[in-house]
Amino acid sequence: MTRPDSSATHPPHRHGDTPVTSLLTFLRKPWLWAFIAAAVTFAATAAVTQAGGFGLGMTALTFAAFSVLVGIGQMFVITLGPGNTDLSIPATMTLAGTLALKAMAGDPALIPLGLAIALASGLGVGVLNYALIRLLSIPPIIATLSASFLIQSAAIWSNRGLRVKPPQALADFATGSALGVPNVAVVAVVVAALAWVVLERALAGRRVLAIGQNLRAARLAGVPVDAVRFATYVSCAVLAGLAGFLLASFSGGAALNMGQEYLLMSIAVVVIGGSSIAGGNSNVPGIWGASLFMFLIVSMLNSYGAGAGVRMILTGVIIIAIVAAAGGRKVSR
Amino acid sequence: MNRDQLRILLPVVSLAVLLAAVFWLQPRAMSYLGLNLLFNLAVPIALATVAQMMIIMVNDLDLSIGTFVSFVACVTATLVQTDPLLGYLVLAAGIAGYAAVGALIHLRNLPAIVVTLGMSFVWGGLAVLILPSPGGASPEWLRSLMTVKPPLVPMAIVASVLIAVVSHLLIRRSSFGVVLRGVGGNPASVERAGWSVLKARAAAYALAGLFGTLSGMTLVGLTTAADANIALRYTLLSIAGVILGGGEFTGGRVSPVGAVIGALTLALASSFLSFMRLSPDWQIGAQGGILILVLAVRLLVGRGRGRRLAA
Amino acid sequence: MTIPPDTTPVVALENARKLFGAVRALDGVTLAIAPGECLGLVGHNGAGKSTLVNLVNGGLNLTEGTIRLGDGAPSPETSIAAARAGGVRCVFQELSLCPNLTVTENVRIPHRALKGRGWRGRARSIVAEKLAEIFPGHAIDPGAAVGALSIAERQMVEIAIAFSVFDEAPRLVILDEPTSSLDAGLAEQLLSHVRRFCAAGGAIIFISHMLGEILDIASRIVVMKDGRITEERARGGFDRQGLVDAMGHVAAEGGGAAHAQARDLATAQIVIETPDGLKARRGEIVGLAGLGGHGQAEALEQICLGNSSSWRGTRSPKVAFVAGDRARDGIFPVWSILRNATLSRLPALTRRGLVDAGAEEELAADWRRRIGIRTDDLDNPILSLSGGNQQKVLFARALATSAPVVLMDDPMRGVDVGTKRDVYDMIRAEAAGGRTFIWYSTETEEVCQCDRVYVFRLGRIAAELTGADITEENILAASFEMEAAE
Amino acid sequence: DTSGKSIALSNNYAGNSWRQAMLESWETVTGKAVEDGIVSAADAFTTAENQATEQAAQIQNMILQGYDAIVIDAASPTALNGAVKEACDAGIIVISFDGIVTEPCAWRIAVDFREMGRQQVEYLASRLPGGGNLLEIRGLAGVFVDDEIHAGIAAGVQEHPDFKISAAVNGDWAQDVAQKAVAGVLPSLPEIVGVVTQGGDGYGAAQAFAASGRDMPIIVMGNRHDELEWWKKAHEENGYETMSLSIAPGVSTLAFWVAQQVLDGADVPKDLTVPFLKVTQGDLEEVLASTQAGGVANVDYTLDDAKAVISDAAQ
Ligand SMILES: Nc1ncnc2c1ncn2[C@@H]1O[C@H](COP(=O)(O)OP(=O)(O)OP(=O)(O)O)[C@@H](O)[C@H]1O
Ligand SMILES: Nc1ncnc2c1ncn2[C@@H]1O[C@H](COP(=O)(O)OP(=O)(O)OP(=O)(O)O)[C@@H](O)[C@H]1O
Ligand SMILES: [Mg+2]
Ligand SMILES: [Mg+2]
Repeated sequence: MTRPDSSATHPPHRHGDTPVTSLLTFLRKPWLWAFIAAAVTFAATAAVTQAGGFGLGMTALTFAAFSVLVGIGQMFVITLGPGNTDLSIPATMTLAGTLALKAMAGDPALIPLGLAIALASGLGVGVLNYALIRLLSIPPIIATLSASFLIQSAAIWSNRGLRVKPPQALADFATGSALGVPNVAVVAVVVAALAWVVLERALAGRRVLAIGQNLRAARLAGVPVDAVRFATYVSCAVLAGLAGFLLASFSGGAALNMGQEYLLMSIAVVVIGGSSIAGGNSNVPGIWGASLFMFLIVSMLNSYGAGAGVRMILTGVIIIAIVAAAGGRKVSR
Repeated sequence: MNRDQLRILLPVVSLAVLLAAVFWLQPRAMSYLGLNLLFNLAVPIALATVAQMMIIMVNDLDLSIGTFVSFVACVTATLVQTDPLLGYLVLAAGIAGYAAVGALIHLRNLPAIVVTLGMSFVWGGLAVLILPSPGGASPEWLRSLMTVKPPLVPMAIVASVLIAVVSHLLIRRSSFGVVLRGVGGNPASVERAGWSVLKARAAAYALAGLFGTLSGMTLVGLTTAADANIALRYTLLSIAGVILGGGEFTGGRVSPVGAVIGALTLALASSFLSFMRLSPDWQIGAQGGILILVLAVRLLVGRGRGRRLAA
Repeated sequence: MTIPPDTTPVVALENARKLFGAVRALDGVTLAIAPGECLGLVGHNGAGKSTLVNLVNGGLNLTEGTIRLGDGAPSPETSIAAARAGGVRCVFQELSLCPNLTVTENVRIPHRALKGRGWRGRARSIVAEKLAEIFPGHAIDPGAAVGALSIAERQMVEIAIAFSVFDEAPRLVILDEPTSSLDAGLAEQLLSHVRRFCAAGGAIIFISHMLGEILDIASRIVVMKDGRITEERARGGFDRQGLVDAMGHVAAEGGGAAHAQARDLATAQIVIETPDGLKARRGEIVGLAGLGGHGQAEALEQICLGNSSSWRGTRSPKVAFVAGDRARDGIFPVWSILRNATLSRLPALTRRGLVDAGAEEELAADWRRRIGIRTDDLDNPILSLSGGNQQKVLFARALATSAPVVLMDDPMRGVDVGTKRDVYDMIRAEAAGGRTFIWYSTETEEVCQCDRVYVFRLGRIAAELTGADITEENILAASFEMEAAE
Repeated sequence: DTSGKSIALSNNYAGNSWRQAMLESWETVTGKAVEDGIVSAADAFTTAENQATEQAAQIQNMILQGYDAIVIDAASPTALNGAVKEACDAGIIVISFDGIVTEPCAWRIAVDFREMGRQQVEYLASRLPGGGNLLEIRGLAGVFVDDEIHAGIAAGVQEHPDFKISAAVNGDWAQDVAQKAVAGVLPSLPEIVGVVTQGGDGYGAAQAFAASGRDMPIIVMGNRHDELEWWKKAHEENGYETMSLSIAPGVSTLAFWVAQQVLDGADVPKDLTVPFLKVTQGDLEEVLASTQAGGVANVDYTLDDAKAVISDAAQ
């Protein structure tokens, strides 16, 4: 028993905080580190930009939006507790983008149909994932990995990799902005706000958090654990479908290798954002911070002319440093 | 039959069934040369799987083993070849790096998945720095070691058995391995008996680094050259191998022999698929399908232990 | 003091204090154990017995005071290694074997010297010998994985490992509730071994809630209360009642039993009926008794799972559950007290999917008052509460629901006497209002308050007792399948 | 006579339009060849992930399956050498194309990727005699094609010192990744006059430039349908001109015919080169018209094309 006991060292919270203690509580917010890191990289990049930081900021918001969408889904899955991770996000994005764009075939009138197809393919993937996990008791990591191979094949089979152009109106929406804020960022903010409400205010979010801390206790306390876990995997896949739909529209068509970088990205933004991989402790704002950071760190290193190798090493070191600084799970089970 | 025996019997049976199917589809595989061709690339995978098993043994998960093996391959194909002393020093430093990661994870109580995810970027970056474009060459002794033709039994089989036996002795038989597995089973009890769980975890990680290093070296011996992305796939492959081999993600329940068999099964599964001559569209999907199939069988049989809630 | 003047104590604690934050687990304990002595340690739940054990064996450091091992110097610091070198061995209250290792391999964990060629063979023969010596006629295969053994077998293994001799012989063996999962025959075998061990000059600290055992085996009895030693007498200094009084236990008042008999429930509607023959009527308090680990917890779990769905949540659940193994079955460690308390009631406080935060706070505040959760803020983390107060939160969680049946899995662990009374009253009042309670308890006096009792043995119902038949003797008899007790 | 011979295609990656077009060309051309009885079988195999180790195992399986020739688009020029050597030792003809292998016993149908890079700078120099700042979009780090094209570009810049590579980003040969990387680095860049690319990333770069509101530089394209279409539109709107170049996916069919020729006993030199497919302003309309919507500009090769390439190389 060499480690300090957590419950013993936890100072009781008092009312009437002094400014100092409220600052300290603020500093303990897990999402803070992600935003600090994003701000620092932003400043470092903006320092070498000609036009000041505005353009960079808008670009960062645009691309962070995609990471946010998949990151939120992944966050809910990870919140379900150790071992829960969805590795099928990239394949789902590809499938959703491919099917939707093929169905719309460039016709603006079919945009609602395309969106519906994208979301439905997400739904299908979610059902498949949870069926593998629950009915065949395959560990989630391997279940979603295996599913991703099947989904990838389905995407190849459906369109053989042809890039169908999105309807112009949709492409304009995806690349455009309203009042200076990129539309995709608006979508991601809305989704994030909804996710925040679900996580912090809704019964469903409370149940997800409970399962993540102690599945057994949650079941005994009357939480319908299967329904909640099912809904979580489905929402993650549906969000991936939405992200795939938007990304395909944004980049002028779905490609078979479209979502690949979101495999690790979706996990990284969740944990850098301050959610505990051990489950039961999540936050939505951190995902925005982490997504901005993950985009800006690459921009920064690119702007400073770092090669691929140095860039990767620094990215890795910084991820570890942030996680180590934010500290591990304070409360042990 | 008890659970432990089942745990090892199932992988053996699935390997045997798969092997029979392969022989049936492709009788030519039933020969010295055929077996070697079927299995020789499974040797580095088996080593990587054993490495992953060391981490799973202490209830962690390593997302960096694939990039680490790639890194080792790059070092082996370049530095070890041109400047052996420096090369081996770098390899030793890699193992020390693994131990340090284990210690960091324990000391700061960090989630292993995240730290090893970060490390996967680090190893990948180092690999790209060492070998920006594919190339290098295998040290001569390694090449001849990996292409040696022992009498009667092909190298791939000899090597697999050797890996299984050595890791079995180390993890299942030695008094040292017992403590390491104890950390996975009940860390509090190991700590209460006066062991340093910190050291034990670092040791498990160092062992993972060692087996990862061997994996990268044998890989270079087989392929004769390296590139920075050569073994990325090993990360997920090794996790699947451990699980196929009867290991569990938590509780220190791992089997080195099972892990090696799991790796061979995975290698054989993709051969089986190519002998089936599926349409290219569905070749990728079939790999997912076969993974599901093998795991489903394992868990259907394992159902017997009741429907208790997972704690 | 009973220490013979010329004998150096194996371990001596001087004014030992141990604080966990604000909790005084040990509050100035002075104690020495001499060779050949068998020290019986008794005290209520949370009295500090296990903490004392952990100090002696080096697992915890003293907050204040000193500890001395053998003829060493008194020191404020201690370590597991030092304690082991001093010949201190320990059998912990909660089993501490590695379930994934075999019996032989588990021997290796505490015995660091056990290595090199042939260690397995040595370990195997020594542990097999020890098992045969302590528990003649046992049927444990040293090659079996511990996870596959029954609780009693695991306890036997742990005891045998503690008494085994490898490098240095054990001089002091601490047994923390070693008989709680052994049947009478095995317990008697253990007691005889303890006698032999002490006769050969070994020292024992024997902790048990089974006072008969303590009175039988101990050469000296120490009573602890709230972290202090309140009384200490040599063998023969206590009789059973004296010991109970010294522990500060509410002696069985009989109020509960009277209450049980006063009610007639024969015509009440049956609300729970299981295939194993367990029945519960509306407004009834049903007790589950028997030795720990004989299937009571599993039966409760089955009832709970069978009467709730993992697919459909509901505002009006059929059953609510109060966990005894808090960490495993009850607590959500990241959450605040408030969230822990309201989880089961939450569906009823939800409008259009959103939780009504005001109503939630109100509910929690209400229960905090009713059940007396001692905290200054319900937003504090649940783990900042003492164990007993955590347990109250779990009670609040279950009682706050509208469930007609409440399942309780040994729920009084770590709950202090005063609160226990309050909870008993609350249960009675709720039962009078028509709620059904199914209550597994390890404390016989709690079981004796029930309207009907099922005694479990080896996973099955061994006896059903009602009314006046509910007595400690009858329960013990059914638990051990003996004719009549003592 | 090769009517009894069987040929296998070993492909390491199917995750982009180029590879899909390549597989499709293979299917159409070899399907007909099998029907015509020129060879007995021509099966295509693809691995799940873009990994040399997996492809090496695949080649070893092909040895076991008894193919007479193996046609390879390799994940790595060197990491398959072990498996390729084993195939040669088993008497199997090995032909590599696009991603070639360095093992001497194999044939190589190479695209001069270096030249591809160099010509991009050459073209820019012809359009922009005053030079200026260039943005380089690279492929996947650590892959052979990336390194070769990069080396060609570097050589080109050395020849034309008025140009300066002011930034290089990795686009991983994917539209969305390229778009993201370019968008991220643009704010920090001075005025960019030209973008040198590796194929599949031009459209993404154009999108990023358009979004930033900067002047559109000359972006060298990579023959993707969307790139050509964008180019055509820009040309119609404001006279935008550029060029486009890439290796035609149908090169797999050339490799097939070469394999057939080798099996037939023809004397084929080990090193063959295939010209890359270059699109200029002049033939943009024509190429665009013949390119499948969403696909890549492509050519299916015939036996005669193969014979021509062989005799060219023999001289
Ligand atoms: N790690 C800890 N952190 C905080 N408080 C603790 C800790 N361990 C013990 N305590 C508290 O110290 C007091 C003494 O606990 P201890 O386990 O010694 O009781 P015990 O006498 O062994 O009880 P039981 O009969 O239930 O085993 C209790 O109030 C308990 O809640
Ligand atoms: N991930 C990859 N790994 C190895 N080689 C690749 C990869 N991607 C493309 N190539 C190779 O690079 C060359 C150019 O193809 P390219 O990458 O441009 O297709 P693509 O641009 O990704 O297709 P699209 O963007 O239209 O889907 C070809 O030799 C192709 O085989
Ligand atoms: Mg107790
Ligand atoms: Mg205790």
